[in-house]
Amino acid sequence: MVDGGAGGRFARTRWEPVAISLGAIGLTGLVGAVLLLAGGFDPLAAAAAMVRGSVGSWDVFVSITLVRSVPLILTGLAVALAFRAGVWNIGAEGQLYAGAVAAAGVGLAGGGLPAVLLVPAVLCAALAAGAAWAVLPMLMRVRLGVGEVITTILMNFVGIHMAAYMVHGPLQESRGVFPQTDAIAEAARLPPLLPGTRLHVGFAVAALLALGMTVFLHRSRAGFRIRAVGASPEAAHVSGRIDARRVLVGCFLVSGAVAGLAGGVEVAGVTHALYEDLSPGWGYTAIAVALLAGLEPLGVLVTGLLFGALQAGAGAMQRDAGIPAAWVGVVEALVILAVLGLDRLRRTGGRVLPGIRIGGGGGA
Amino acid sequence: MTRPLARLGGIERRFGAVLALDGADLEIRAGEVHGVLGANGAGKSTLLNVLGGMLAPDAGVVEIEGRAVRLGSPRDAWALGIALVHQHFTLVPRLSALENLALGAGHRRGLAGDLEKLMARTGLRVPLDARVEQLGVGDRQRIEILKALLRDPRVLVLDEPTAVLTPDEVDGLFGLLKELAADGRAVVLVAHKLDEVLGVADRITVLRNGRTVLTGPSAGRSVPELVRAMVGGDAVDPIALGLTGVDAGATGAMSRPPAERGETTTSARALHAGGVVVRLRGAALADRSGPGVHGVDLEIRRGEIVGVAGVEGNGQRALALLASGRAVPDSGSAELPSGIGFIPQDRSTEGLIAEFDLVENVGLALQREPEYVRGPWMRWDAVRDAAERIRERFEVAAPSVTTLAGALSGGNQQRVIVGRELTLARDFLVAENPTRGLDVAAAAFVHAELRRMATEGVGVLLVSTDLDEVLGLSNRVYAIARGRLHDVPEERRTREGVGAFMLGGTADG
Amino acid sequence: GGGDAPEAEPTLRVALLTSGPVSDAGWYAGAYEGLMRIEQQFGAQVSHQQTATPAEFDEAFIAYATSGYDLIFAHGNEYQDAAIRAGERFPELTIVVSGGGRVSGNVAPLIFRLEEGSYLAGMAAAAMTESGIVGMVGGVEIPPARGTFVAFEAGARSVDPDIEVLEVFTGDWNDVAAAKEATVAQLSRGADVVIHNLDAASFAVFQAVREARAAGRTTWAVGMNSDQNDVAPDVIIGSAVIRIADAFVETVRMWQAGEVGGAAIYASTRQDVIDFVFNPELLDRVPPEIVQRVSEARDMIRAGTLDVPRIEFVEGEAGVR
Amino acid sequence: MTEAELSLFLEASVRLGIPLALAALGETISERSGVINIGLEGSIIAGALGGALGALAFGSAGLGVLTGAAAGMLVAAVFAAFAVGLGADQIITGTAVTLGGLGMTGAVYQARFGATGTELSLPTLQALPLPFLERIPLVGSALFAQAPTAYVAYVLAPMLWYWLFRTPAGLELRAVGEAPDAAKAAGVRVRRVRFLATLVGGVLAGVAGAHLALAHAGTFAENMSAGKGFIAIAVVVLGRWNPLLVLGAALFFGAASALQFFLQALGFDLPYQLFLALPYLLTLAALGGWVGRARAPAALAIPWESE
Ligand SMILES: Nc1ncnc2c1ncn2[C@@H]1O[C@H](COP(=O)(O)OP(=O)(O)OP(=O)(O)O)[C@@H](O)[C@H]1O
Ligand SMILES: Nc1ncnc2c1ncn2[C@@H]1O[C@H](COP(=O)(O)OP(=O)(O)OP(=O)(O)O)[C@@H](O)[C@H]1O
Ligand SMILES: [Mg+2]
Ligand SMILES: [Mg+2]
Repeated sequence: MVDGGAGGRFARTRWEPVAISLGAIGLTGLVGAVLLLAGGFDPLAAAAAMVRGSVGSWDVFVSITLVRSVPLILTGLAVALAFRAGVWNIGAEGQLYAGAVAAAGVGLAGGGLPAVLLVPAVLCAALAAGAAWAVLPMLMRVRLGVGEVITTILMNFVGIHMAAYMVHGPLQESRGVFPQTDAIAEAARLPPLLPGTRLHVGFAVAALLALGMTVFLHRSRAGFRIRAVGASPEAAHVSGRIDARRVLVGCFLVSGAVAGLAGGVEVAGVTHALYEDLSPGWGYTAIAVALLAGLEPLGVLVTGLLFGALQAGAGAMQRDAGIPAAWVGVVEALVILAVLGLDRLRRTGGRVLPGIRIGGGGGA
Repeated sequence: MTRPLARLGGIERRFGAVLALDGADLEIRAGEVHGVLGANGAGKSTLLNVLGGMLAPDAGVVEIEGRAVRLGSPRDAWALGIALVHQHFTLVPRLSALENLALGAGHRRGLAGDLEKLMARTGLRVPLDARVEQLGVGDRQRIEILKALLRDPRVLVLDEPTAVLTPDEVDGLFGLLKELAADGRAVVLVAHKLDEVLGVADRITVLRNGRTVLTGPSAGRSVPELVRAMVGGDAVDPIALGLTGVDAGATGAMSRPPAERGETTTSARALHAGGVVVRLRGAALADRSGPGVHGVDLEIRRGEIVGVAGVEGNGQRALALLASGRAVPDSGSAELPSGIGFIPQDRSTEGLIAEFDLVENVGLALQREPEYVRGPWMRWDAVRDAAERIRERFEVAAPSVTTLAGALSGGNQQRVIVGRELTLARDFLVAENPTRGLDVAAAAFVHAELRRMATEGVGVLLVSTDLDEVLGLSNRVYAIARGRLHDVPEERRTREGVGAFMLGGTADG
Repeated sequence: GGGDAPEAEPTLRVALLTSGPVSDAGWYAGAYEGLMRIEQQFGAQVSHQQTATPAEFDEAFIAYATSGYDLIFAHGNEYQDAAIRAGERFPELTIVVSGGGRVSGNVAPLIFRLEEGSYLAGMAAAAMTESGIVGMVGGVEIPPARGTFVAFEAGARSVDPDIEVLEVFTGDWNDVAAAKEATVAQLSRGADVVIHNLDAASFAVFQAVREARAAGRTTWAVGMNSDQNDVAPDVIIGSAVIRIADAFVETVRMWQAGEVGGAAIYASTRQDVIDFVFNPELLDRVPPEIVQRVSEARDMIRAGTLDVPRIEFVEGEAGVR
Repeated sequence: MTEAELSLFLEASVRLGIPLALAALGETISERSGVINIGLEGSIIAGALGGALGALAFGSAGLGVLTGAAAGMLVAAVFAAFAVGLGADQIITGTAVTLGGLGMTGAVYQARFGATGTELSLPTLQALPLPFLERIPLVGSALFAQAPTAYVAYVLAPMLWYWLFRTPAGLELRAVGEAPDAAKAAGVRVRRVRFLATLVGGVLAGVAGAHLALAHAGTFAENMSAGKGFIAIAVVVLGRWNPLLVLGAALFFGAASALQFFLQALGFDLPYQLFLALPYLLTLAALGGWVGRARAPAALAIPWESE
């Protein structure tokens, strides 16, 4: 057992998420097969395509699955950190868009700069923008006691429309024709992690962040205080003399920043320009990613990869097995439900998945 | 009465690793008050929860009037005339007292009317329209009891109902229980104050480690005998037993000499020379739930135990928060030392984090101590050692230090907190109802520890609703009423005397 | 799925990318029909993927290219950048980007001159309006959509120079509630003929017009993208149609003749890909001379003697003419 | 705006508010029992498709609403089986159910009408003006010349309010949402209550979806629910978990949404994306302004296990 206090409500070995995920895939296979047959599709072909398209070859795994998992891992980490502190930040989606807009802005403006300066600048801009997008809900929580679940959801919609406005207005491509920005400067783009693949250093950033966050949460005093406040603000204050409000504010902003980073990394690492509909709802999927990982950062790395593989395989299901996109949503849902089901059945006493505590509402 | 009204036989119940009940028996006859005794964690609540339909036993039989029954839910129990008053409150904080009483009472006309009658008859009065979250523990306990009585039960089961009631209320309640028994019902009562139990119970049952070790008439039984049955050893702490009028210093052979330092019987008075360690001047603090405190002038010297007696909800909370440095005074000043320990009254929500293990719960307080951190990092190894020490010295009944705090019985939870806070209390210790819900041995142990701290020159502020505790331990005594402290002069330090001071200022019962 | 045709000569492999469901009975559905026709007529092996995000664009191109597809229809301007990237990486591959704006050796925009259809629609609308106000409800404001509205306006003015034209964008091709309210708002501003440039949400436009009709007003709608005349035969006077499937089939022919790449492909009334078709059930309500003028105008456009205003957005071509 | 325009604006507000109101009223019930159903979106889209198919099959929009309600309930039952029955995390379950709901409806729609869909035109719910009431100046036509489903919402709000706050059953439901263990100790069947409350939420979400398809659009389109499930959840908070206020909040949000189209139609030349963000900004303002410390049910979203 690495860390003395790692136990508590989230005590679980690092590999449990993997085990659960594997079992879940099997279970999903069954239900999914039945449904697909009913829909008149060939489950075996679908499964084969799924595997081929996610882990079929080293190149596919690296260039598609890993690339897909980056925003999921980053937003998942953002959500995990917030939830650990009892901050129910459902706003990763909006914060992601804010980060993407900022990254695109800096990436376009900073044309002259060398990569060593511009890349960090782009990522910092994304972090700052993500945090900024969390400020309003944070203030409403600590000053007015308005629960952040709803305010962050609302900020998501605002963020999406804000990004849309940007690509139609201030940041629109120089020809002023299409709803997108110009390509950001070469020097602003994330270098490839493995040359010859699409995998960019953003993945390394995400992995290191997950590692660092695990150590931080379980080994550092600040991390322990965060967990304490998340588990019981009263006890944290009375027995730990911890200033719950400071922890809450800090985690809210950092969570927003990390979600913003996800957007920045996506723009600087993959799309190299800002478009409408940049995210298919990563910010929401992230909640499932984080909770399935038991809010353990390293677990998020695993579940993020699982979802990345899932989505990569989904694309292949359409291309190679002719399964319509609608069905893909069904399959993804099945996987999540199967993971949940297994998790509950495997569990003997003591929740493994923490219940997100919206109850009690605002009062910081 | 030959045939028992209710009988539980060979009940077993396991919680994960813990075997809470290991073939316990309980036999309840009509017309009796039946006392159930046992150390913390003995299985009393578990057994009564089985009788109340809250818990399904893993094995064993439940018979009502000789008929084997299955109690799948509280509803089943009520149907058979069994009503349970839980040890831990089972009220909905944001609903009014009336709504809580109506809950589960089903469609019922004139509920308020019935309640008025009931309150009049039993003398248990509660403000029906107040939201429960705004009420003190006393009121909450009364609501719980009324809730049970509303069902007009044949078997009334009360799990530690007296802990938070004033002496008068306790007497009132016991009178009521006797009446109920008198008209052919049965009452099952759990309490840790053996003299209380012996006073009211016709028969008793003693549990130890989930087994019934003694059962029979209470007549002619002595406290030490019961203690021996409960804990095996013979811990006799007059204060904890509620034998009144004891002198703090002299008596009180402790359950066990504190580990490292040898036996110490030095009276705390010896150290009166000690310098002032805490100074509150005109301190005031508002408090949402309760009157708060105002104009508090209080000096505590090293080596003395200052007791504050009072009826629940007269500002004890605010006083404790001020003195422990958890809150800064709205007005006035508070000079506090650095090494403060605080034993809060609400162990489950304020003292411990249920889903953290013991190591983490110890770390919760120690993380402010330099020796348990290195730079930004926690020294978990050191914390773990501290937790181990506490577990051994304070005899916490937990499989290991990685047990979740939530899985401990109330008594054992309290031991963890006391152990933890004593290590912090280098200069000053605030103890808020430190023995509430503790069994005799545990209470005796806590009292001994408080005394030891004093003798080592630590100033102690003991805030308690337990008069015997305050009188028995304190060098100086205050009564708190409506948020004001009243110094109780030497000659008035008796149950009656202090009681007068307490009630003198109090508004609510 | 891709049914393998007998391996006489290497089978043609064609893929389609859409960023919306092909079940919209409109813009995307037309493309999917095209793909199916290609499968039948050329015995091609075909495949379709609905992409959700820009991140998937590159993925899809790479996946199709590496599994040996020859021709990819990317049905929307949003694909253009990824198409150029893929085109550079896979020289063998040919990509046709519907409504795209960027050209390279093996990437060609497929531009539908829907303006020509909506110009004719504008003429019809001007003839039908009594209030002298016509409305336009759009989804996302992109050049092709703006273009159709510009042309619609011009067509209307060619009949009634001082006609008033209202314009609203809902920001979503498929949000029926938004489309409905936008239409109601315009009807309430006095518009009595409404044209749309929407996807599935277009049904809500017709619904709103129907309800206004039920409330006693004489109101009309104009179909767009596909022949929607029988969706609401009671209110749609006609539809400006794109025969996407025809255009795709024609494009494959051009590709086989090695004529695709390096320049934009224009599909217009000339190839009959674009047209305006009156709703036969309401033909009697339309002034005959307008039917006449519309068909004359169509011929002039075909002949190139009538110049329909449009928004150019392909690289190298000037802005609005 | 002229008075005519104002009343038209009010009509639009109500039209846009009604589906939200229906879904939010249902969600109010399930949240009061401690269950937050993020899967609401799935129930709404299922209700839309169910409504469309039913209306086609029976040739009656009225019956369509019933089938829509059934479809919404079906989706909610899946959610409840996991979130209530298995005690799985409600947020994850909801996410999955939304994904699955959107996917399954698309799949069924394509299976029924072919891959490229079809130009459905359905029997629609005609507006049903109420005599006299409709003539009330300004608000009359806005409130009382609506589709029948609107009146369902009007009637339901006060009924649910009374049921929640004035009946023993309502008391039990609130107790379950505040303190399930206490409720159980008081003999309330916690799981059953939560299960049924969730189903009720699904039924109303289904009706909301049917309203979208049959009263609003007169057709079905994939993803036509367009995020209304999330907005409905926000509306519940804005309405402080009180059915009457929730109805008001839904209409408020409807007005905020209607505003954008009128400002556009009135020719205000702001980028429309800003108009689109308007409702959410106004809601944020409202939350900050008056909702203040409205507290969610204490046990909201916390899985509950007996013993
Ligand atoms: N929900 C639970 N989960 C795990 N262990 C439990 C639970 N409830 C009780 N236990 C364990 O069962 C044993 C008996 O607990 P119980 O509460 O019945 O003791 P008790 O006699 O009531 O103690 P006390 O006098 O402190 O109330 C204890 O060891 C306790 O740790
Ligand atoms: N896994 C499940 N799947 C579907 N429905 C369920 C499931 N579990 C419970 N239910 C529904 O909830 C109702 C009550 O379930 P159950 O009796 O287990 O809990 P409860 O009695 O309400 O709570 P308690 O056990 O605390 O009294 C069942 O009758 C059933 O309708
Ligand atoms: Mg007990
Ligand atoms: Mg049950």
